[in-house]
Amino acid sequence: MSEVMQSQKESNSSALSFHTQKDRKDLVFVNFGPSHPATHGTLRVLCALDGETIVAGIPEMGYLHRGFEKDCEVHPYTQCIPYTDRLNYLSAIMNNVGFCKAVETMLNVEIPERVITIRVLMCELNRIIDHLVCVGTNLVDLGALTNFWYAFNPRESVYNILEKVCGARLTSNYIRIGGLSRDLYPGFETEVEAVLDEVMVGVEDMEKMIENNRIFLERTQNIGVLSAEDAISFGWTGPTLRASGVESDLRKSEPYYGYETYDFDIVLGSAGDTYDRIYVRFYEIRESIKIIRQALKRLKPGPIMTADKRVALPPKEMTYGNIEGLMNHFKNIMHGILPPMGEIYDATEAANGELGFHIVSDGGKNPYRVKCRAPSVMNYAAYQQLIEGGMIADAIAILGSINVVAGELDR
Amino acid sequence: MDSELLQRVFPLFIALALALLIPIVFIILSRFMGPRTNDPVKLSAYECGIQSKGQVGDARHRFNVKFYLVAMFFLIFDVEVLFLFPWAVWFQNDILYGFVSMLGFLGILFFGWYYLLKRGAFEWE
Amino acid sequence: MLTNTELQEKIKSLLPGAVIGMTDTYGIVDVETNQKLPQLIQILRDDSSLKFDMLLDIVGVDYSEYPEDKPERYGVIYHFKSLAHGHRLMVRIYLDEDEPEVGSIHDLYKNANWLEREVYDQYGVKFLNHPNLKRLLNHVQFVGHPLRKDYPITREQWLTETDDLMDEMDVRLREKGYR
Amino acid sequence: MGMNPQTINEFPVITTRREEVIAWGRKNSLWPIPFGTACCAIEFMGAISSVFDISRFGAELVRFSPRQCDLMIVAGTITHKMAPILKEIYDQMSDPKWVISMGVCASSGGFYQNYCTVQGIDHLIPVDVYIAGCPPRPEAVFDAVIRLQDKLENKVEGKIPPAQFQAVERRFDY
Repeated sequence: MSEVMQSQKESNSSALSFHTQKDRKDLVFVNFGPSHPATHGTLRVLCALDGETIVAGIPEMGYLHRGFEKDCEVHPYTQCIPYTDRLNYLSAIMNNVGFCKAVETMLNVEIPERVITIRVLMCELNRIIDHLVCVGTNLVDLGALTNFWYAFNPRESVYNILEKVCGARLTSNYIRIGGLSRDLYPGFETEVEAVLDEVMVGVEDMEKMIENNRIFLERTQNIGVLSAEDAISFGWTGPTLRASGVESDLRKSEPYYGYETYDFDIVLGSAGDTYDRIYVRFYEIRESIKIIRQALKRLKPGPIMTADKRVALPPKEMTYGNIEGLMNHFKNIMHGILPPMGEIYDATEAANGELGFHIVSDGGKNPYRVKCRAPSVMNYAAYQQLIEGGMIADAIAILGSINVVAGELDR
Repeated sequence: MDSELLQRVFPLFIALALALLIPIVFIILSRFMGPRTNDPVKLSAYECGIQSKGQVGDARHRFNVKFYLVAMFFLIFDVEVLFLFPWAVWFQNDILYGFVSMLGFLGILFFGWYYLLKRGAFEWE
Repeated sequence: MLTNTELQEKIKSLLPGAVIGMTDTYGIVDVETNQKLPQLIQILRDDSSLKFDMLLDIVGVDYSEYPEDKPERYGVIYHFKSLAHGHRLMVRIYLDEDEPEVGSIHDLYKNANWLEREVYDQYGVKFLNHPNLKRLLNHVQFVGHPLRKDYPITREQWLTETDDLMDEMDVRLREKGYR
Repeated sequence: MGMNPQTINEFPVITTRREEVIAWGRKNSLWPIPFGTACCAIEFMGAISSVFDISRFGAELVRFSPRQCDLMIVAGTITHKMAPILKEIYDQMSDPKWVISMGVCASSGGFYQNYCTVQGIDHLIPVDVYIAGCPPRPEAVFDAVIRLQDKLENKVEGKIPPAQFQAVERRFDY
């Protein structure tokens, strides 16, 4: 009986699929365009739809190309830092750290212990809010609107802290070459502890909402699967690559800023589908909270700027006290920071993956060429292969899970 | 129509009149009060901001038959639920008779549903 | 994890005549090659002891105003990383001024397609037998290549009509078997 | 709104003009289409979320189709590639429509003075209220919505600068 039913099913499904030979006239061309709730404003895909399935999709980018690289060539190094804020504007401090670390390595500048701990702490805090926004908006695109507020409320409290520390909520511009722009405010540790608990409450609320929610599971499990080889070939790094099961994290493979002394582990997915990419981010938030708690214990009072004269401004009494301080102050301000001539490529583990800066310096005040290696470009390059064959509703779920941030995508 | 029956049904007529009146009033009001500029760009299809010069498809196409079938299935089972409402209101008066009659009605539709399930009409591929 | 010196010897011996120079910029081996670049990258990727399986980035640089004189005006730098062994590599090639072109590696790495389009868009470097060498970041009616040093930063160019991408769509549909 | 307290309890009627009733109705239901492209869009999402709630000013429902909106909030940098799209969507919005330019990038191009950024969206569409800040705090967005509501009711004494300070129609010199 079942064979008959089975064979009928084949004939039935073929009977159901009406067009046997492929004909272009049956396709509907739709612009899943730049101004669309799910494309975060600046991504566009021209889709050829056969019914609901996307037969062919042409992604397009460049709608937020603001000329970051050309602007960096006409500004001195210190003034390039605010431009790096606007690359991945969900986690601005990570871009600052990426840029300043590259320049400091070029200048071979020794940065004090407290600055390293604060940088690690701030990077992990920014990784949390980046993941919160990514998962929050991804679930909103899937229709789970309450998660938007579960994700955004703890994020607002993190923003309160960031605003107290560096004066701006989103574009913090907090890191300087050789140190920090200002020190932490007193009472910072207790507030961070309170916020971490709030983040954990938000994350657990979100997980309770979607854990065995059939709609969520149906719409994300083995949707937009990318195998490990394809992920590597697309140059994927960060949570999306780890969701495909490849263990690659710069904080472990090429540790910087003492990451090898912190104990945290890498979160790995197995199937490389949208479900894994969302859950990898949930668990990475837990790992980041572990790191922040350890970093808080290591915070010791100390200088927040390196003593290296080529980079740091002398203290005020030196500037007004003697002529050497005044000359040093004058030279740093007027001639800026002069890294030696040469090229460098330095990478850090940002929220979306490996954020690398290739800086070419001609010894002058302005960088000769700055190229930002943005993980979002690689994530979006794989988008065509991910959506073709799937339904248009899956394309929205996949786009949310690869977290394409337009600022660093189009630079 | 004796007055007693009219008495009971009259609120229904009021509701019906209101239901007709309100949309018509709004349409007339908006025609006079709302400012209106009908230039061709404004009336063009919304393609997420891309100027669609006709080559982006309109929806008049031969579609896969499964969409039509799903609409039919929904119609059948939605009407079935519709009949449950008056039955649920009246159900308290005579429980045994009500239950048996609805059992017959639901049973017939259950066979239809089971046939569709086994026929694989609900798989969406 | 090969150390840099072993890496350098290994690469020198890979493809005779392909490697021109070898330097070490801040801890990453920097190999300069000539037009044999695609074959060299093919070997670098498939060689078991090297196994550079990830193309991180393709960076274009215009060396026209660089104080230290470089062999040619345009430089294209490829960044590689080997996930298996963990070492990194920079492969660079200098291209002359009037028609800079180099072989495309879009069939070796899947993200190379877009990265090469971006370098073409910003610097005008042509990548031979690239399937779809179009602008990536700037709009279709943009004239010139903005990141060149001789392009003034404030020269704006307006776009009157967005690209409808139908040409790329036709190619893609033909690949999928639609007439 | 003619409403003197003596007569109010005998015969509770408020006498007013048609425009004021319409303005009062529009003011409290400005449905925004968030034309968000960059960092300001993230800050606008913060303004929508429950901590700073934009729905306190009637701008509750964020619609993404231009047919159902009457207020366009341009949040983020508008590049030359995005300019025709912004113009297209503004034209497709149903009348009456207003525009709030959120953030410095939308108002004047911000610190992206280069080949690919539109130096202010008033080159493309008429703007009613500009918000400074990069990105502006959510309170600044609410101040702009309130300022737009006053402009709707023509209660604008002192808020809109006199004629000689208003922006002269810009001439393109490309």
